[in-house]
Amino acid sequence: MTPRLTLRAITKRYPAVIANDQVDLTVLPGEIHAVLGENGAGKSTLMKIIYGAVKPDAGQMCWNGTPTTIENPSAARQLGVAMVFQHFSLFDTLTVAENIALGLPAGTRLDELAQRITSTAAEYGLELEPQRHVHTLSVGECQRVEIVRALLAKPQLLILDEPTSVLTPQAVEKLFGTLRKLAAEGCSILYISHKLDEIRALCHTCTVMRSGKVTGVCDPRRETAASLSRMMIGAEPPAMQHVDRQPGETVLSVTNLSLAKSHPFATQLTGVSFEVRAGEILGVAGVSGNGQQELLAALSGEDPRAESATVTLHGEPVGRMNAAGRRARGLGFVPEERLGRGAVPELSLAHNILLSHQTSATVRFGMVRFKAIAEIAAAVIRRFNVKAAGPHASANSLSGGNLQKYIVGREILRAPTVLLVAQPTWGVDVGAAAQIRAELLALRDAGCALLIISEELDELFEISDRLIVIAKGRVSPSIQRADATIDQIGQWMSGLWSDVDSEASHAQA
Amino acid sequence: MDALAPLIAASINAGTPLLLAALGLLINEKSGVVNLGAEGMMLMAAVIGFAITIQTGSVPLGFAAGALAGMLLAGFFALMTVWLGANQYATGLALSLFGAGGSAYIGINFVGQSLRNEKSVLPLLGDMPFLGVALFRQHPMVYLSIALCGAIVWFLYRTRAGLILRAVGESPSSAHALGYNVRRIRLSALLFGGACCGLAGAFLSLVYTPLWVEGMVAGRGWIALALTTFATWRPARVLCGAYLFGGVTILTFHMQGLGVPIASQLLSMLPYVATIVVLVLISRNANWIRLNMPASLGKHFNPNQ
Amino acid sequence: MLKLEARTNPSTLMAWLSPVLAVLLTVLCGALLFIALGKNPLTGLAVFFLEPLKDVRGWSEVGIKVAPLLMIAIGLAVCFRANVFNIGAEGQLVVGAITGGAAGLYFDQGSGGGPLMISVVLIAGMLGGMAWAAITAFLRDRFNASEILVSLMLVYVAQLLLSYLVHGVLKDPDGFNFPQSKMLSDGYLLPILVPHTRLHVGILLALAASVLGWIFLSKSVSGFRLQVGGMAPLAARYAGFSSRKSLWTSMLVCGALSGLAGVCEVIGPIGQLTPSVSPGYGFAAIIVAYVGRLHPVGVIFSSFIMALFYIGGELAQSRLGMPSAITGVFQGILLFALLACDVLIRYQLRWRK
Amino acid sequence: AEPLGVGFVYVSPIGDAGWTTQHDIGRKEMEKNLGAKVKTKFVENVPEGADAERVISDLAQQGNKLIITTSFGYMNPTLKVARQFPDVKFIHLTGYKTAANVGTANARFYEARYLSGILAAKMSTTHVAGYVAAFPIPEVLQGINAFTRGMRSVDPKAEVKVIWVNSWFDPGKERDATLTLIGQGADVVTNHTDSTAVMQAAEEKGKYAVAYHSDMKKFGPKAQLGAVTHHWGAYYTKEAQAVIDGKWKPTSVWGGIKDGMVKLENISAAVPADVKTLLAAKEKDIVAGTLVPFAGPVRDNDGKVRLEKGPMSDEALNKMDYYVEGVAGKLPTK
Ligand SMILES: Nc1ncnc2c1ncn2[C@@H]1O[C@H](COP(=O)(O)OP(=O)(O)OP(=O)(O)O)[C@@H](O)[C@H]1O
Ligand SMILES: Nc1ncnc2c1ncn2[C@@H]1O[C@H](COP(=O)(O)OP(=O)(O)OP(=O)(O)O)[C@@H](O)[C@H]1O
Ligand SMILES: [Mg+2]
Ligand SMILES: [Mg+2]
Repeated sequence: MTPRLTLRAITKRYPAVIANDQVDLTVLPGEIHAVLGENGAGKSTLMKIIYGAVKPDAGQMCWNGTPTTIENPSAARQLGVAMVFQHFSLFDTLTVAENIALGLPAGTRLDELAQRITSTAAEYGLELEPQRHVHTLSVGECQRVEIVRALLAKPQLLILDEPTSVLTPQAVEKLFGTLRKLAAEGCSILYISHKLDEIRALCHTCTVMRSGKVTGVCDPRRETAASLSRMMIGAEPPAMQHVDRQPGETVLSVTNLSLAKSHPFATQLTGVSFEVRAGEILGVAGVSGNGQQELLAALSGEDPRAESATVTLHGEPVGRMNAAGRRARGLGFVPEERLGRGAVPELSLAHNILLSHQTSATVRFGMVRFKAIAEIAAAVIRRFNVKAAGPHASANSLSGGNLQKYIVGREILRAPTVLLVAQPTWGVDVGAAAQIRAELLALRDAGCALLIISEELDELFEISDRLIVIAKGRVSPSIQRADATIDQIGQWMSGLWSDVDSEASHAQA
Repeated sequence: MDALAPLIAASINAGTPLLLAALGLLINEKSGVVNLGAEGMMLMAAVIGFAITIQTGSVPLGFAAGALAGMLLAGFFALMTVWLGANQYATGLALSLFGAGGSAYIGINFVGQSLRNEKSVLPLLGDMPFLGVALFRQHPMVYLSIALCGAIVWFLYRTRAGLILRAVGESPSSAHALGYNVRRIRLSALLFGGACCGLAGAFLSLVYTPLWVEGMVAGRGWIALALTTFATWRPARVLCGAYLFGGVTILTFHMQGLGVPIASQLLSMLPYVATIVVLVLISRNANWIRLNMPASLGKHFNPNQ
Repeated sequence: MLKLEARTNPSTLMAWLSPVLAVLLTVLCGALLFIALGKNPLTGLAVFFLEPLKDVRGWSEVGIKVAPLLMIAIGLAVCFRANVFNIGAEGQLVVGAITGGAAGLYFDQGSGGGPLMISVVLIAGMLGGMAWAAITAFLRDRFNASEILVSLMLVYVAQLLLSYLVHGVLKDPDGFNFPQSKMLSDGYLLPILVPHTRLHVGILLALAASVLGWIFLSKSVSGFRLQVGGMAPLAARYAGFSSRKSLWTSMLVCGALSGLAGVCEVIGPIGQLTPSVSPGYGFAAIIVAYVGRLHPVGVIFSSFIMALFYIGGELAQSRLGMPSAITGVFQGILLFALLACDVLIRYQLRWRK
Repeated sequence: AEPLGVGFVYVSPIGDAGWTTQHDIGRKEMEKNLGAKVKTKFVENVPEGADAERVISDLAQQGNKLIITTSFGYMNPTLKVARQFPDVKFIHLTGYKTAANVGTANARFYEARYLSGILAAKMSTTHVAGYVAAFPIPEVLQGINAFTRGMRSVDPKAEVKVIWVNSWFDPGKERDATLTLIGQGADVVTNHTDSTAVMQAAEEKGKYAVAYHSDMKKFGPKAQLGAVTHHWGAYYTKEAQAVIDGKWKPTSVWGGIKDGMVKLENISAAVPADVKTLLAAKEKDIVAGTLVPFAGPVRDNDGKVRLEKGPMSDEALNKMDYYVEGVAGKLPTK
């Protein structure tokens, strides 16, 4: 059988890294082919090269047996390559139909298109309303738009870059059904992920990448998680030590917090209640875009619009207090965006200390004590093994993982009594992720109350003591991690929890 | 009634340069680029259009030269901001300051010269009793600008190119990922905007005054920028806004002629104060702005990152 | 072929070198301009850049121009660093001139005055500038109205207001209805620094403002907060720095300094309120602020360059018969040259086949 | 001997019509009259304000012994520089302050305005004239009032509408103002501003206009009825000669038609002969002093009597701050 796509020795260099180093890849017709690799391994870069969005520095590409160079995405689409990006390429203020039209060849007629959308969507079980504006859709629906857009192009090769990170486990199952149907019709699928069990459940072939290089090609159905992991990171996943502790008294409590949208694309919070106790980690699961951002902003004080009494810190109502005020009362916060929110890119690491350390040690008579902040920065760098040129290196000179360690370290060094963490290990390599999780656990053991929001269920199951789920701006009752199953949490993630459960939680509290 | 028709005619005439410029800026901004250099482009186009017309005696050539001058400056602006990533606001300001200085310099030999203002009356329509005076005795450019407004409505909401333009302004990174050349689209939008500002400037020096005077654009470029916000980036509202502002300007004179006892300086403040008031009324609702404003407005996009 | 290549890290060297390059480039363009006008470029440049500095009087005249430019540019540096695009400093200057001048006229009974009264007048000017800036800040804060457009519209309003007042209540009663106020008496005029010149203490105020501005921006926490708000608004929110506060602080600082510049013109070289008090210092100071890298010490140099452009342009007109618009051209070219040179901070030039 | 250096400071570019143009014509005439005895220098477009002082003193420092500053805003700067250069003579135009080495000069524009009012009234069919004016200062008000009195002297029904544009030179506004006035029924317009926009607008609309400062036939071949102009060559020659002779004294000259400083000239061919004759007769009366534009009774447009009888004193003229009967509306700034 002629392979649908063959890549030979593809190389792509960026100023600081070789993203793809002599990569070979073969995809057969009708094959679901996984590309596995940890963050930064070069998966997305490779896919963008296939799709013509990035030009390789070297290497050849064959399409259905003929050597080809793909100049740009529209050339790729003409060949029959379709791609669903890791970060959606949708336009919020346009309608679903317009969004889809933009991904189809010129000359597509909008009026007929609506018809085609509805029929294709129905065929693959992906319901969509063509006239709705994208900003009114949930994340899962957005992904459907992306997939339908790809399908309408009648692709011979469909590339999906980490499609499941925004889906509930149940929705993942449904997606897999669609993909299997497509593959059965002869469409090749390139499926990018770093989740081992997904790949083992779905894919026929798997190419594993590590720091830009291919480290193995295998049939995932015949491999174990451990063997795949070895190919992926050169080691088995580090095991976490999680010892149960008896939590202390409630430190942060949220009672019936409701918050209107601050902008049209935001999620409204409705009747959110939970509490976090000293010495425990409360994990918040949920598909992204279900109110995590808004909840965090209301808790951290970035959004001080909440009713004062709905958020209390050590018993004190703080709903209307800004971030600095709450910080002074023991709150710490690690946001998910590191550059631009957790740190100012252009400023030095030392100056970035000042974002959260404004104490008599760092500020005197309204003047900054430069020596003091440099010392704190140096301490963070030392204790958390941050790879940086020193306290005077600018924040944007650090790699993502190192900056994450720096920010987490900066917050931990303040010895907070409550720490909010969003996506603690996003885009961080396995070693660093393990280190960060260990530090968070140590903080818990020291009696801090932690609230961790993550889209990675595995991670939450690993480090949380209790779990809650956020969906459509509401929060589920909490459940002890030991009592929770992936299935149940998955169900909750689509907003389906019964009132019985919540009454149970009241009884428990 | 007799006084009303000329008042309407004058308002339309005064609104036309605003309309032309604001339509161009609207297309700019739909692609996600703010060009604060509108005032400078208009000044340069005004002087160059005037110079060419004085030399050649041809008004259309003057308009063409003005549009070309605007495009040239806009092209330079595009190079700086779209390709080299310079701050759009700073570059636009530089363009405005440069246009002010440069046009004064070029215009030295043209100060005090003047053109004949050609009367233009539409056949038949122009002789209608009231409407004839009010609407149909304008310079052809006035009708052209209205047609342009219609064309832009059609372009933006009925054509694929318009859809792509809106998409680029909304999310350049998504558009790039779908294979659209964001830089080239922004360049075309900027060039179009430059041409429109050029026509507006040339209209001022060739039709409106018709003279060249240093600084003769007198803040109209800035008002045009405000108009795009005022219109929440909709062409039809730009049209209304432009005529409204033209009307306010003319009204201040009209009130004086009628002997309204308000100091003329205070009356002259009206168009500027009106701009502020309207800006406040429109911007007050942040959600409204956010839903209508091209989301990438003012932000640099680098396709290689 | 010469090619631009992105640098991995922005070059610090170029960040400092770029303003110098920009000035040199402007001088080069100037020389070309002189050639285009059929003048000897060397004589032209000498008249433009050396003639103003050939004696004490020349230096003092440059100093007179440096004072307002420097004051305003510091205010603008604070604004721009906070990402507040206040481009209406000219209006704040005019209103400062009005309130300061009006205070002077009110207290001035033909005699008296002295340091205390002068301070009162200066403060009145600063308050006027602040009030005018506060309108923009308020509309931005409360109604989200673009400060760029509002502040600019207010320039036109301020100028008309000044015209209204000097034709009305502030008109010299013995001035045959001409639109200007009476002359302020000597006790209300800024003391002269160098005898037989017009150089007044305004320049010292400006230098003091630049030192204070430097301490504020580089040393104080408030300055830090303000700049974080400008560089990364989300980070400022994260840290709990109020963006409203930086909006208000920066606008009021800039208003006060622009107002000060205005009143210093009135009780300095002009000595009375006239329908026009500034040849566009508020706009020129935008260029000064950028060329000075938005740094309170950097703007000392750039305001000097800009003042030189003004006087040089005037001399080029009277000595060589050059058009007076040349000053504006030089100003525009300088800012463009700076923006172009700034590209080299992020890119490098490479020779490629 | 060395030629006398004469420096001129102009407020706007010279251009080819307008206030500065007329002064530059005067400068050239002086040069022609005195030949090698003088050497002139001018700086144009000098802003009124702090910068004027430097320009004036720079001219003085360069050795010019007579300096003529041609705008009201230069008054105080001129006096300040004059104090520093006691051996340099200064003439300031349109101001009122003098000093040992500072003289002043101005022209009685209103005399020619009065004549142009008669001309306008004779040619108007609507009895309404429009007047585009810059700022409500006495000089401008004298013009408006004289024009109105001129009109009323031959047409008691005549009315003058005024629009202030708040600028000496803003063609856009001047044009809009003119169109507004025409829209409001004026069929003759005139202006006290500096551009040709009013004339052009009148030409375009097929109405009449009286030019000011310079002849503007080129801009309104059909529209221009005549031009109220001012002339400085003879005066400048006389003053320069006095400096050369060492006989210069600071004087305050306020010359009118008699002195040749103002004229109503270039009367259009469209004007009937009898009107031309009438104008010539009136002009003769003014020269003879038998006709004074502001002679009692002068009533303002509120009906208040401002002057019972006899000619108005120069002081009262210089303080004029009202509209006379026949001008529509209220003078706003009060
Ligand atoms: N435009 C770019 N400029 C510089 N470096 C880049 C660029 N794009 C990617 N890189 C770098 O190339 C490497 C590979 O990135 P890539 O996005 O392909 O990784 P990935 O395997 O998709 O990771 P993830 O799982 O996080 O999506 C990373 O180190 C990344 O920082
Ligand atoms: N888009 C980009 N443009 C320019 N430089 C980049 C880009 N992305 C990453 N870099 C640089 O490449 C280097 C590697 O960054 P990256 O975030 O990919 O690290 P990484 O290999 O993923 O490491 P870590 O696991 O710590 O995140 C850093 O110095 C970073 O500044
Ligand atoms: Mg990474
Ligand atoms: Mg990726």
